[in-house]
Amino acid sequence: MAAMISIQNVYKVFGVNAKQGLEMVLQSCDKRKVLEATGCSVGLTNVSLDIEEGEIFVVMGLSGSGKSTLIRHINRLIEPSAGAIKIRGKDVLKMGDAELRKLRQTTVSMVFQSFGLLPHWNVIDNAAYGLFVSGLSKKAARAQAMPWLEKVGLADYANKYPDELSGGMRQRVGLARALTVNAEVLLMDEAFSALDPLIRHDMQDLLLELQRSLKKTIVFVTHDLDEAIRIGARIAILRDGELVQVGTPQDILQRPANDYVRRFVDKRGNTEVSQPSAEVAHA
Amino acid sequence: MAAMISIQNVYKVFGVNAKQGLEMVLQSCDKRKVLEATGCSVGLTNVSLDIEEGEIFVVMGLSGSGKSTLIRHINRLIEPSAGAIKIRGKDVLKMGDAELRKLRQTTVSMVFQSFGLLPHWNVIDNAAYGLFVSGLSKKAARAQAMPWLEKVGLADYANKYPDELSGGMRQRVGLARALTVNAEVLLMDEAFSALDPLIRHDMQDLLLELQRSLKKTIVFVTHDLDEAIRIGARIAILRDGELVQVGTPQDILQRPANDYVRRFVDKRGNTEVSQPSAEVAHA
Amino acid sequence: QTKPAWCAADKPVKFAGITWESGQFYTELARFFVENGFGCKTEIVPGSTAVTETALVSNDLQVWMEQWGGRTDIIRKGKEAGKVDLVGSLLKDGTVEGWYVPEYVVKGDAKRNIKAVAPDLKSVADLPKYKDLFKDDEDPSKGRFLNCPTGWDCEKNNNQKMKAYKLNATYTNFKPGTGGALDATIASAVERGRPILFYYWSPAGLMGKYKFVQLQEPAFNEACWKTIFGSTTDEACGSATPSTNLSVGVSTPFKKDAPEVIKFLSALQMSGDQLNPIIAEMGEKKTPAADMAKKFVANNKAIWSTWVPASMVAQIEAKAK
Amino acid sequence: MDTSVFLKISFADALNAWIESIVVNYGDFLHEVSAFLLQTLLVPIEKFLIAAPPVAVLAFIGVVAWFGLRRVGLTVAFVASLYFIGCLGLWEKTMQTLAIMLVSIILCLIAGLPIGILMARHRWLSRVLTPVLDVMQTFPMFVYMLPAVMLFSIGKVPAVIATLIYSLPPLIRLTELGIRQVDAEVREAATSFGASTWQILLWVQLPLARPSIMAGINQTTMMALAMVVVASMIGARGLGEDILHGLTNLDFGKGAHAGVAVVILAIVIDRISQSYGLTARQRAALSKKGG
Amino acid sequence: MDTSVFLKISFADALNAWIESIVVNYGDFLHEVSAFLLQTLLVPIEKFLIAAPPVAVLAFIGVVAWFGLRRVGLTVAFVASLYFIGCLGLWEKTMQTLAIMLVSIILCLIAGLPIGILMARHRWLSRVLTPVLDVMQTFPMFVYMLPAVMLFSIGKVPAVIATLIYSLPPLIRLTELGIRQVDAEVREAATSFGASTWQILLWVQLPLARPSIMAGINQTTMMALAMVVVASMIGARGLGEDILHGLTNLDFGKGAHAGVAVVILAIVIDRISQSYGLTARQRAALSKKGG
Ligand SMILES: Nc1ncnc2c1ncn2[C@@H]1O[C@H](COP(=O)(O)OP(=O)(O)OP(=O)(O)O)[C@@H](O)[C@H]1O
Ligand SMILES: Nc1ncnc2c1ncn2[C@@H]1O[C@H](COP(=O)(O)OP(=O)(O)OP(=O)(O)O)[C@@H](O)[C@H]1O
Ligand SMILES: [Mg+2]
Ligand SMILES: [Mg+2]
Repeated sequence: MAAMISIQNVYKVFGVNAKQGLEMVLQSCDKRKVLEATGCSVGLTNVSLDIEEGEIFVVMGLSGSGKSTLIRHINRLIEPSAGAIKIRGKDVLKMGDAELRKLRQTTVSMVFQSFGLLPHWNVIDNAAYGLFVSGLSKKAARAQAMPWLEKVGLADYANKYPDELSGGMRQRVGLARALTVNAEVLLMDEAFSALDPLIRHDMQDLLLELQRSLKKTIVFVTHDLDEAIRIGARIAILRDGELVQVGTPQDILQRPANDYVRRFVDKRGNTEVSQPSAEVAHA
Repeated sequence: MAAMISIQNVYKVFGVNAKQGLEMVLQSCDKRKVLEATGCSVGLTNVSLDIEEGEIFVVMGLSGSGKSTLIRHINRLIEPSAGAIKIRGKDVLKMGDAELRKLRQTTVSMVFQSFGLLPHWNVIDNAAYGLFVSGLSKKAARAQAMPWLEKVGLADYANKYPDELSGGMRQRVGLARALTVNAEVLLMDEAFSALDPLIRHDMQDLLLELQRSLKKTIVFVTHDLDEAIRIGARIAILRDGELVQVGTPQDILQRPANDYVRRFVDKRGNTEVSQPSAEVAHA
Repeated sequence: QTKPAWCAADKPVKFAGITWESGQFYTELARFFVENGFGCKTEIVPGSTAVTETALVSNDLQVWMEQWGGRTDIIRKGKEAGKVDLVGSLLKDGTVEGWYVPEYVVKGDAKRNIKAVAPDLKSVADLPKYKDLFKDDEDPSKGRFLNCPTGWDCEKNNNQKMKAYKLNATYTNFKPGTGGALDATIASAVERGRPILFYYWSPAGLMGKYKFVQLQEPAFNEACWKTIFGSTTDEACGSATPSTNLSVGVSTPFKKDAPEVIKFLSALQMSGDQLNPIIAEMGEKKTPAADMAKKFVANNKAIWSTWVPASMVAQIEAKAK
Repeated sequence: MDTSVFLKISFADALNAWIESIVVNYGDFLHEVSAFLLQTLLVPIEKFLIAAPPVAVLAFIGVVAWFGLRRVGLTVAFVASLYFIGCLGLWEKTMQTLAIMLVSIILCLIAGLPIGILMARHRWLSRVLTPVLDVMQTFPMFVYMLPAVMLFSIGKVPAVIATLIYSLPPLIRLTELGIRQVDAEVREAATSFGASTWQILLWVQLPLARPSIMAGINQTTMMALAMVVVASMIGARGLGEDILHGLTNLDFGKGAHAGVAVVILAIVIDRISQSYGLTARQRAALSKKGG
Repeated sequence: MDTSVFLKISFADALNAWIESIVVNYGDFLHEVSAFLLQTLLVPIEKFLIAAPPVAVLAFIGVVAWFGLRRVGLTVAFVASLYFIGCLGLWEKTMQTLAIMLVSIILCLIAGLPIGILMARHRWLSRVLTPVLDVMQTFPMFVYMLPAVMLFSIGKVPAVIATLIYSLPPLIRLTELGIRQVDAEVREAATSFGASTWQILLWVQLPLARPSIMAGINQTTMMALAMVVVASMIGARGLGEDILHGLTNLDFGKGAHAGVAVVILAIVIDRISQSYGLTARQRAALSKKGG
């Protein structure tokens, strides 16, 4: 059986001179050089990945290493500069408009790093948005969204507007919105980053529960190694758009592929002071 | 000597019927009741705090518990419904326009949870914004901002615009902007939430260094208990707008004031599954 | 030849810019003499009729050629207040105003293959019979009479005539708003060979361009005219519009300071036969009015030499070459 | 000034000849179209407004205003101002003007919104149509007014055409602007749930472009009402007649009466249409404030 | 229709008497003011434009356009269109119109931006001025045209006044709209660094309101150019004269020549002014694309 999500040799270069940039990348120039020479940011470099059905797949990496770019490719919010993306063996890039809409409505839903709520809709309507889209009546959609709002602890705020919420509350509205549609694949881009440890823990439980009982496939971007280890079946680590290592938490912790990964996982509970690393200086 | 920042019996109620809401709060109705009865969100309830010069003061609490609201009061981005805020003994609420501007330019600078970058300015100009405001020439300001951009690892992106950056990169621009002005007080609202462990660690070091060498006073909102313990001299814990406990990390860890705090700090490294708590369900 | 006091004070003589052809011609003709004969500086100030008339009353303009005996209230009020005066008589036989239909409506036009649709239409009294011919699109049960532009004296006169000729039951009194709209409607009908009933006047460019037939009205009658002109009575009785004097409007201060020019303007007169070909040429060949005026002066010394002092004739003649 | 550097070009005669040939060849047909529009659309609306008892019209407008505004005070003020127009003796003319304006504004909405939306969606269309809008707004209507009369007969039809040409562009432009300004992140998130183009349009783009679109509707209303006099210049009955009359007879008073009526009409139409553009949230805030 | 429900009210006579008294009492003074403005502002600009050799004017406009647009093709196209106006024999009249339009548009900018900014800042001012703007846009200028001529004498000054009254409102409205739409979070962050009202205005509000303000400038330009004919109706020389002439003599061709000149002028002024409103970023993107 084909993997649920299969990403094959994907490249992404942003910018006006993207073509030129891509050529440099293909000649394996590094991200920084490309930026200097063409003004293009390299998002992804030759990334290939298979994500199986029902697994929670965690993506980690430095800030700016291409995690959001990668996850956005899966539902084709970004067109790759080169490469192919397949969901259940179907090439997402070759889908027509209707097919792509269908995919997004039923198969893949997403939580955005910057929330992406509709500012003119109140919380319950935002949460029900995906159901509205799929053609459910307003009333039915709201009724279906309400339990999820309760799950994320925002039932009392159903009639408030996004600008009346705190950052973490907005994030939870985005979470509820993605969960309501009951899609098979969940793309979660730092979906818990604005949450406190208590709620975060509950949300992690919720995810694990979903994955266990409903066999959801979840692609989860996070910066929190504890979180990654707790929920991730496999963890991928990106660096400057390149995939550095993919493996079980065990693998990653015990057999880091290189120094970069080692330092990444070393930070766990590590509290001694260190000098800014070369990596950081031009991430 | 007076405390650097002194917050005295501050209440904040949001909404059209704020007056009515405040009355209910003063009669010690709880947040949820007020919301149901008046549609007002309670931001803060009778919060009093003293923050000393040169200390890193960490604020924690559930999502929506009033952390951002509290920190925004310090530089009077929000007017309290009741109470007083003093910086070095001076009442911020009684300041005239010019005095308040002076305070914000030189004494207090802030990193926003939602970044608040100027979308039409590039990274270096955003970083230099505070210096522009204080009247420095464009050239001088940019020159002064550049080292800070380097410190946060974005020197290569100086000419990019915010919409060309990843979430964490935007956050670091906000960080650089706040650091460039070299203010005595830094208000940091989940300033590291979008950063990966490596960069985050470096940034924590940077803060500690600043505090040590330049005696900066830092008010730091975070959800990461490790972070709080690592950098905080004292930690305050909020719940539904009320201050539940203030103390050294030691205090908090070993002598939690109540069950809520205990559960908050318990989560540290705790990976067993638990049911969503009552707290969470209507935070 | 001494300059008039007005011009000696170095003030320009400002003429109202008239937009129709005969008016433009008269204006340029007068300017030619005022500049070359009397040595004044002149200017033409454009504007809509109401605006330039208002400016004449307040002496912002000095000369308004081709005034239709005070067609509008502005000049009449100004005259009553002593701020303007009307002098001269530009057209020998005066003006003609009346109700018209295109010639082909009555006689047909063999060349364009148009049959005469109303061979018996002679006078306004025949109109009720032909109401379907002049059908009003907005109210197809009636005919349409195209009145004079809104607000002019002729519009009010025609309102009364509608009553006098008892046409209100069979015709709508359609006000075209502006002269241009009236012209366009007539031109469109004529180009398409359609019947149309309208008010018009002469001298006018359109009169030379197309052939119209004037409908007979009861002969001019002083008593009845009083029920038409300046009246709103319901008991109007019919009367043709009397011929009016085509005069020159001048501001009082100018009149006082340039009597020589006033004398010239009072003498300036042409006959319809002289004027009509000029208008026709302007319309067809789009010759600028100034060129036409110069050409006229060059070729018609006999006519204009009576307008100016003898001492000026040679000088004018020289400038016209 | 020496203008000898310029070549001599003129298309005036060719244009005149061309228009004449159009009049000759298509004039009859267009006159019939025009008569048809008159009979089926413009005249019935006008007749209805004039025939209805003023009290009924006032009451109807009051109800419409109240549903939009939900403020008693404003509604009363609007009805009172319209009553005031009646007191000036201009009721019938106002209804004539109102008929033309309603038709024009509604046609503007029907045409303007979709065009603006399409222009926001397709850059090439925007490139092609922007100069057309420029021409519509600046090519002086006094030039095409008379050809329009020759083609469509004098009266209401060319008046509506001229009003449309002149007052449509601001709505189109501001609709396009509003939609283009919609936050890309919100739009992306909305797309990610598989929304169709229509859903995105109705749920995201139009609501978020609302302030801009409402400004466009406001400008279109204002421009249309500013055309009242021009409409009367080509034979449309209504308030413009009185203004032309006042103009040629130095009777500002009469013109001012009609002018005041136009302004009242403009403000009432604008405020009512704007009120129907309020969001649920704004409406709730309003009804909480004003009792 | 029964209009007996209406009381009889008329302020016409009172108004006429009032205007007359104003003319008698202040007419001379205002005429002098008007003459002063003419002599110091309008006439010199016009004289300069007319006296300058057309080639110099064309070259100057070309340079200005190039600095704004940075596109050779467009610049050439604009200069060529202006040259084309000269070929139509309308150079002098175009310069006369240009003089009035430049003055009007610049005065609009000087007045409109600050008023719009203040209206965005103060709700009460917005409440007070919005109806005034409505009146400015819809009260028919044909009503106040004659009083204006009586007060300020015939010619350029009342023409500029009428143009200002009519074309100022869109700029004010869209400036207000743009500033009100600025994201509250960005504004808050900008404030938090102690920026003064001016700094917020210049660095945050105006740049972020830019698209809306530029649309306002565009509309103001369009409206001003749409007033060319009216300006000539009240005695300003220029392209409007030819249009009026075409109107009374059924000579569309002549009117169309002038109309084309007006459109070209409008587009050139608009595109150049818009190009100076581009951001550094847009400019960079442009110069990368178009060589
Ligand atoms: N502008 C506002 N209007 C109405 N309510 C508000 C507003 N800002 C905050 N609130 C309310 O105040 C309460 C506290 O919000 P605050 O942003 O301070 O939370 P927080 O502790 O920062 O949460 P988070 O960790 O999610 O950022 C919340 O209930 C929120 O709904
Ligand atoms: N729209 C865009 N235009 C230009 N460059 C972009 C764009 N989006 C992303 N990039 C660039 O692509 C690279 C990867 O960005 P991405 O958002 O995927 O990072 P990330 O791993 O999600 O980082 P973070 O943890 O900070 O969110 C960055 O260098 C960024 O500057
Ligand atoms: Mg990201
Ligand atoms: Mg917060």
